[in-house]
Amino acid sequence: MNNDFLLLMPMLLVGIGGIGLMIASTYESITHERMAISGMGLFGVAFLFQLGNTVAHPTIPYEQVFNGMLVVSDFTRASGMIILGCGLATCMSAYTYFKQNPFCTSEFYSLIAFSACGMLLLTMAQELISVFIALEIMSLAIYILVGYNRQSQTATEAVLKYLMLGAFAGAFFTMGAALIYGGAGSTKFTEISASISANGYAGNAALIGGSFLVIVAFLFKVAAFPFHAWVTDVYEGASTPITGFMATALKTAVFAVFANFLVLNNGLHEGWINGLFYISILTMFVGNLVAIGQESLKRMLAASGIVHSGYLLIALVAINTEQFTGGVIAYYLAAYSVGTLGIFAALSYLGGEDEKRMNFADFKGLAKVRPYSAAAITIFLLSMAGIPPTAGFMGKFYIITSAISAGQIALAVFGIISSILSMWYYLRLIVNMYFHDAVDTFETDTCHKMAPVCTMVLALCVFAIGLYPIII
Amino acid sequence: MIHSYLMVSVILFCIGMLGVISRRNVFTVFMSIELMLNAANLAFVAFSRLHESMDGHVLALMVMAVAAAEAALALAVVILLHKHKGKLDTNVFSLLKG
Amino acid sequence: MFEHTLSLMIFLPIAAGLILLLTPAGKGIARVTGIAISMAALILGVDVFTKFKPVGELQFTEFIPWFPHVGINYSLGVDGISLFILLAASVLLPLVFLLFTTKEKGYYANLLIVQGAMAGAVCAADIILFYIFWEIMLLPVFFMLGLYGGEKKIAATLKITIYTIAGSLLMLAAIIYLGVAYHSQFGEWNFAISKLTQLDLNGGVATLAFIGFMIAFAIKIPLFPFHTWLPDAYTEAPTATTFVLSAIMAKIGVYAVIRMVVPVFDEDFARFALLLSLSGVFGMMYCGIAAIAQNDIKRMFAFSSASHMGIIALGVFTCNVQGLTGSVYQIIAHATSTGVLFLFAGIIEDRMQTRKIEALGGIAYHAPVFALYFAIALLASVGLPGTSGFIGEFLIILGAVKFSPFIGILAGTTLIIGVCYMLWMFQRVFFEKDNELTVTFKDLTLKEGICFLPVVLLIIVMGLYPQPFIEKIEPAAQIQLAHLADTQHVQVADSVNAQDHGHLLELNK
Amino acid sequence: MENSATYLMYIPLFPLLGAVIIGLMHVFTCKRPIFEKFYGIIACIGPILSFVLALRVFFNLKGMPEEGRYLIQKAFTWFQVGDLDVAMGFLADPLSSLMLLFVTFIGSLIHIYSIGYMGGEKNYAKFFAYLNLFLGSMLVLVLGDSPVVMFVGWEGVGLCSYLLISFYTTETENVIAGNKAFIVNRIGDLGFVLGMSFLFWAIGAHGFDYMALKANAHHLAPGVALTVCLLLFVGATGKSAQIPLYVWLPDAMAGPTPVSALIHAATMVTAGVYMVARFSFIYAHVPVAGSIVAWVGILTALLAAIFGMFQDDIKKVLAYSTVSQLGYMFAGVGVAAYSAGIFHVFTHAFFKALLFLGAGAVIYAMHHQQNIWKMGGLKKKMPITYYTMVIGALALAGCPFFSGFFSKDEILFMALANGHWGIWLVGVAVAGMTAYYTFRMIFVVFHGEPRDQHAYDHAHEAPLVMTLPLIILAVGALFAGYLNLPAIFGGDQEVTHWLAPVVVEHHPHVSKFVELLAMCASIVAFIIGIRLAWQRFGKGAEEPTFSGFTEFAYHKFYVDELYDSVFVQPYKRIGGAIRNAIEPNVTDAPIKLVSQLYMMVGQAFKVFQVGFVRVYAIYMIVGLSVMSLILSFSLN
Amino acid sequence: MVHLAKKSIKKGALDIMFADWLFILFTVCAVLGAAGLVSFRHPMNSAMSFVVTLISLAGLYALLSAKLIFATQLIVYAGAIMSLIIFIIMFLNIQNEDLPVEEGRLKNMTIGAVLIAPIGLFLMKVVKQIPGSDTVVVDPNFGGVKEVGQLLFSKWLLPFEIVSILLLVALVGAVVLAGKRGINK
Repeated sequence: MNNDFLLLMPMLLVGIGGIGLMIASTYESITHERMAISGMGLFGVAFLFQLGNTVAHPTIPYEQVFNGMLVVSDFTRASGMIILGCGLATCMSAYTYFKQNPFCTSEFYSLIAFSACGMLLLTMAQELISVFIALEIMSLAIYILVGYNRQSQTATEAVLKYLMLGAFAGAFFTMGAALIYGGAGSTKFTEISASISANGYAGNAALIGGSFLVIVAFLFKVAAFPFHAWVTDVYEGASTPITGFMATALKTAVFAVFANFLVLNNGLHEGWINGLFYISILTMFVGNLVAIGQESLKRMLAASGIVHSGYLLIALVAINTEQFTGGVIAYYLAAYSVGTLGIFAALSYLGGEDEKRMNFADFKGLAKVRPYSAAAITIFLLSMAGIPPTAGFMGKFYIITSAISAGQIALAVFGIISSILSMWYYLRLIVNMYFHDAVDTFETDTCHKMAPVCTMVLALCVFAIGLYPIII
Repeated sequence: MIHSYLMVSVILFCIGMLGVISRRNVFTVFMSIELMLNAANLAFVAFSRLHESMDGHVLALMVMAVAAAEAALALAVVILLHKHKGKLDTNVFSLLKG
Repeated sequence: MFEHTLSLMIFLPIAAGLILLLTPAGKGIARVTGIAISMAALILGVDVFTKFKPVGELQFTEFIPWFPHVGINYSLGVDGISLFILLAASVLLPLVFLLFTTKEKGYYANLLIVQGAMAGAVCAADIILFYIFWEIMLLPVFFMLGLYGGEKKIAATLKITIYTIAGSLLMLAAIIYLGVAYHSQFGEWNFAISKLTQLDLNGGVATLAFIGFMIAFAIKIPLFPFHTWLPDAYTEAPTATTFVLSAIMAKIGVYAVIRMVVPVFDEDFARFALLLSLSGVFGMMYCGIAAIAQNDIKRMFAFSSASHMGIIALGVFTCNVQGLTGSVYQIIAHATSTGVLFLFAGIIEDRMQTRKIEALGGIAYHAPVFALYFAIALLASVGLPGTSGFIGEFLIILGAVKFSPFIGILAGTTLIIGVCYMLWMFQRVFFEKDNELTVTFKDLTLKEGICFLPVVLLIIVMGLYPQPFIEKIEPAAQIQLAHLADTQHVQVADSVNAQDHGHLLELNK
Repeated sequence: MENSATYLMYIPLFPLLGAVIIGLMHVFTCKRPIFEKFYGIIACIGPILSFVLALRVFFNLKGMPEEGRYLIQKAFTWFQVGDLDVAMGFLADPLSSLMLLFVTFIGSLIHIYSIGYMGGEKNYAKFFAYLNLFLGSMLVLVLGDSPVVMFVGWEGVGLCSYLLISFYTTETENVIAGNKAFIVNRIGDLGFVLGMSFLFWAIGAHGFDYMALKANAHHLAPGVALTVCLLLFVGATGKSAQIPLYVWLPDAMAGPTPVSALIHAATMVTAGVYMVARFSFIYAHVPVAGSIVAWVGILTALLAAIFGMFQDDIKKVLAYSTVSQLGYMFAGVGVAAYSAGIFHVFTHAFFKALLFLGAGAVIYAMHHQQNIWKMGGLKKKMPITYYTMVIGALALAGCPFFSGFFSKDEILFMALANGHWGIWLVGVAVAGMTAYYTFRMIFVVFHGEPRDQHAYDHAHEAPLVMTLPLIILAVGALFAGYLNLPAIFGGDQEVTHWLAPVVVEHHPHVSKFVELLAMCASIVAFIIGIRLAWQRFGKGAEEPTFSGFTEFAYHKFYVDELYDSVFVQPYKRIGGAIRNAIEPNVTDAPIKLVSQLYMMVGQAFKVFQVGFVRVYAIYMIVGLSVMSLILSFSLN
Repeated sequence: MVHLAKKSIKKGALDIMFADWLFILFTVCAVLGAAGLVSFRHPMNSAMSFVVTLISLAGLYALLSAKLIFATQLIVYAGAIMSLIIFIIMFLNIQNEDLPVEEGRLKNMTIGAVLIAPIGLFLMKVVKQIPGSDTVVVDPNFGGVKEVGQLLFSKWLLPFEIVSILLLVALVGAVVLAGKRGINK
């Protein structure tokens, strides 16, 4: 049991830390700067703990805790590290962001901690209702964070849309869980798997229907087609650090649980290969189509997030349920997260007061005024576009390798075509930043270097991950 | 006989969906979602009866808790919306689009 | 000189470029750094050249495991084919630093990075490593074109970038397919080019992969229907970028075909060789004819360059050692002739502020040295015997005639087409009456004259005494073709039998 | 290695070095000319040294046994790829040594002449650099031991021809004439290169020099041999201005007159004949090819003679006569009378150079007036020029016992002897026409009354440096024919015997009667021609007007215009079409279309992001419905 | 339903027949309540209608021997949550003009029904294919507070624990979003 708790320590740390922060926030005297620092410390410690765990117990594939409701594997640990890293970076960007957009209250950081706690649970959860609750912890915290700026109509609208559709999707999840419970007699992954092995999957209508609804809920959370429409609006309405957080950490957590769910039985995975095949293709293409016409960076990034979900779905189609390590998915998520978070961190401080700079046109000539920021953004964009030697390239490389290894040549080709389609809107920002003359002076609150530092560190991470990918 | 309970559950679930997609009133929409959760709960309990295991009951309890939390949050959002626009129409909120 | 000469040649410029970009260095420092680093690379290149033994295998190899679990390694090496592209880059780039004194820091830094990346691409012995450098190569071009280009630079930048990235992504898919195929055939992951040549590829997917590769390279070279990015990019780009693009980067496309496509996809290559060579030869004719109608001197050279690339590519597609050797030789010759012509066009643009051919005239009377240099480069470019251009062109035509007499005859028209537009341009720019604009034309300064002298001499030396170069190229060319040897015979016989000259080959047995 | 001769390479090297030295000196001093006077002298050194070496070669060869009469120098391996092994090698055998001799001899003379002719010209040095470069290239062409090395010289002389034709670069027409020459030559070169390629793949694997090729020539299949012969002949028509590629030569007269004499009369244009003779070992295999060559040659001779009769420009008259004479030479080599052809090359070099230099002297005297209808009566003013030119004209017209008579007659006789009586007939007619137009020119220029009094008053005899070469050449034009005196006149055909080891020909035995008859026919034609010319122009005549056929001929059958509208204009128009229509609308169109479509679809897709949350829910439901439908079907 | 009822009659057990009648009653109430929920214009009416559904559902839980759930449904759902909702509706003092004008409500619902039909049919099909068991009698303790409680605190400890975090988040959320620091900051 000792060992188990050690493995869960990061999650517990974040959960308890979140409660602590919440309590601390009741004191008026504690400013949000201190809260931000504490949040960073919390995530930092948890991250290091997770890292230590990974290094110290590298070979334990499955460690069951809490009656088999939670499982720790290399994959969950890697996802956990990504989530904790995202939390850390978000705290750092938020620190600077709230200097220019003063609507922060101290609860902000506790909510981030709670949502991270939910995400960590989600990665490890091996039981549908635990998944549901973890999903809701995460989602509720994110809903609140999205609508945090109460004065802003757009933020309110975003939270309305997100909450309404999220709850709608949650309802599908519960119905799906119910049907799976009906079909398999249990909601625990191991028992579902055993039931499928014993009775088969194809003939079990309740399992098919149940897994359908559960997967729909997951697809909603990762904004796959046709459940993608909310994502641009919500990303645009949310404040920038939060957008970054939900674009990365949330996606990581959901993909982790999605993968865990799909690999629980070969029959289940096989049954969904065809469906996911089409969904991933449609997701990539629809994401690109949405992204092309966007003028706002956040919306473009939201749409590109849809495309990246499509790539990850390729990986899900291509996973081998027998020898699943999740390395490909975790790596891609890490690469994607670093890139996306980096841009959002940069936007957090470049956006200025009331996020006045959010459109492509607003960033004309950035390179002439702030060359380092422009360079960092360029690196992130190149990583997202998959240009070597960035992390995004290796991510794409692994995805396509896994697709071709699994015999999904068509999927690989569609993935490539989709990246060609996506090139324009990534390059467009680079072109705007570099090849136009500056009209804006890009003055920002320069005393608080936290977000710039975060941006630079992430830019380095892009190369670090790209050149030395630690595949678990 | 469990089938009939399940069918009731499905019917309620569908009515809930219908409420979500056909109504613009925020309250109605949220209550429709609650209805869907209840439908799921009914399914849990029915299956629990089918399998003669009480796990379903526990699951239903959990769902209720989640529903409660969600409802609390939803109501908070409704209040926020009302403060902004004084309306409960979801269509009023379409600043973000394109 | 050092144990890791090649690595040094790759990473010294890249590191210097990055450092320049990251530090607030002035343009003076940037230029001096550029000169120093490119000179260092030149010295290293000469060192490699002198120590290079005329055998076909890779030399100066370096090997460091990188991602062993997927078989990607940091592995370098040069053979006779890559050696000369490497050398062309090292010899020609110092020129750029020496000649263009007023550019910004980023310009020099990007040039350094592109130099390193190009060296990397030609030295890479691992296909993924190659791909990485291949893509890195594009980025400095993107920035140089977009930042320092002409009026329509952004459109041209986007066009070239998206075009080439689209191609290379298809290549990436094909590369991965190769890796996966190797894994399934030999049970281990490996992306070393030499290993991939052992693959037994057949079936539709292999053909698709072949097409993926070929599209990427066809765009880079560019082969006929994929050339449309070239005139815009070459015209809008600043001189040095055009120079780099035409003199070296386009050649890496051909190099890649020789290095990867020919030995790996032997069957598909032999199958498509006829089509590809038609594309090469047609592109040569098409671009050559298009060149004559251009008003803009740079755009004319752009089409001329595309035309030459068609013939260079054709040399590869002829599947015989003469064609292939000629192709590699022509690569160097073209780098020294057309590449230098682009620099000259840049000089004209700098001094006259125009590139319109009509606006010029009579430059020869005011700048005899310049005219002499220009004429030598021009004659090499039209393949006059005694200059470097002839050897390559002759070998290619020779190879093409063996491959298919029909294509050989079409290829021969390059002798006529090239000379038409070049002479007409020369007439209108250097001869005829001078005007108010061109009377002010200053001849090359002493420094410029000395800078260009080695290249101009090289053109002549390579025309008169090519054997030291060819003896290094030929063994490597033989090795690249070794895989093709069996399939090639059948294919060529097929293609020739339709002609009247089928017995030519029988005689040759 | 008894046949190796390490000095061969110096023969072309001397003029080439001269070219480099003069060229560099010129480039660096052209702004402030300081060595102007010396350039001419420096330039003459190279050719004279080469001539001396050529003599040495000749005597070396002469001292060798007839079968082994060749000298070889392989300077270095030029390039070697696979089976292709090309050395930078030089070969001196009777054929090339003969060429060497007169090329260097006439070359030297013309260099000397040029010192006078070009005196005071701008770019004096450049001229000599080009001239030296030309001579060097020509010597490479002659000495090259393999087709590839020959091709180096071949293209080199083409380049120099271009440079010298467009020597007065400020005049657009001259440059265009130069371009025309280069491009038309290039068309021929295409044939040469392809011919070489075919030849290599057929028999070149065991050595690609002439010795090896000759040794392996019997392996050639007839079809291949024919192809190779015809392709090589295409090369020859380009360089030697035969139908259909003769059009550049008359325009080439835009260059300075010494150039016309040296390049476009005496040496370069005969390279094609030399090449056919060089490849006689292949042509001998395929008589069909020879016939084609001969017919093309004789038709060219006819056509050019027709054109020559109506020209106004003194140099154009000579140019067409050159084309015509070249036609004879091809007729000669075509009917396998290689030695006769080469012999005509040899004699032609003397008298045509003489005529050109004479014409140059006239032009020089008339201050660059070239229209013969502006001259007249110059006999009194320029006696030396007049008499030397008359000698040249007689030689050209085939007056008995002048050099041209022997060589031309030999060709015609061989044609007849080998059964090509059609060629003979045309040849005789052309001989008459030659006499007509040559003397038309002489009479109009030198006889009668001056037509332009002002110019006439200022006319004067050329300086010694120009007249001396005229006199030397006149001597040559008189007596060169006796080197190959046919047996019928008691000679023993020295040249034919000299060339016998190299060229593959056979001498049919024909009766003396036929030979005499043929000779008589030529003489009759000559007399008719010269008499007609005297009747019309002997007493001075006004510029004629043309109508009907004569006008057609005056305009050279509109061949230039035809070529322009069939080849040049369409070429430019296609280029323009590519630039204006195809590039933007066809090749670039798909790209533009794709990018526009891309943007359009992107914009259109924004419609779906309506911003109403209910609509988003409907999307979800629609998606779910579709998936449910699919799943329903899969659930039995 | 009738078919089911007949089947029960055949079994001959009176209470079972009675249970069937109850089932029908609750079902009808639940469905009617749900229909009211989605069709009433004023949210107050919808809410009241929803309460009917919730109570009927409680009845159905009872019929399924889920005693604890029956109680919780009444107390938590019908009691607490619905009170909250109604309270908020009243608190916002919604006037008629605040409500969205939904003139094409019927049309919308028809179209919606058509869209939903495939999902509903699919779920029906799924439900039909579930292997039914006709076990009528269960352990009397089934669904009792103690039994469920034991399960909750042993096997289902983790979800139970994390629900607390969920509620905490909801709490914080309500404070943040609708707390007194409000919009006028």
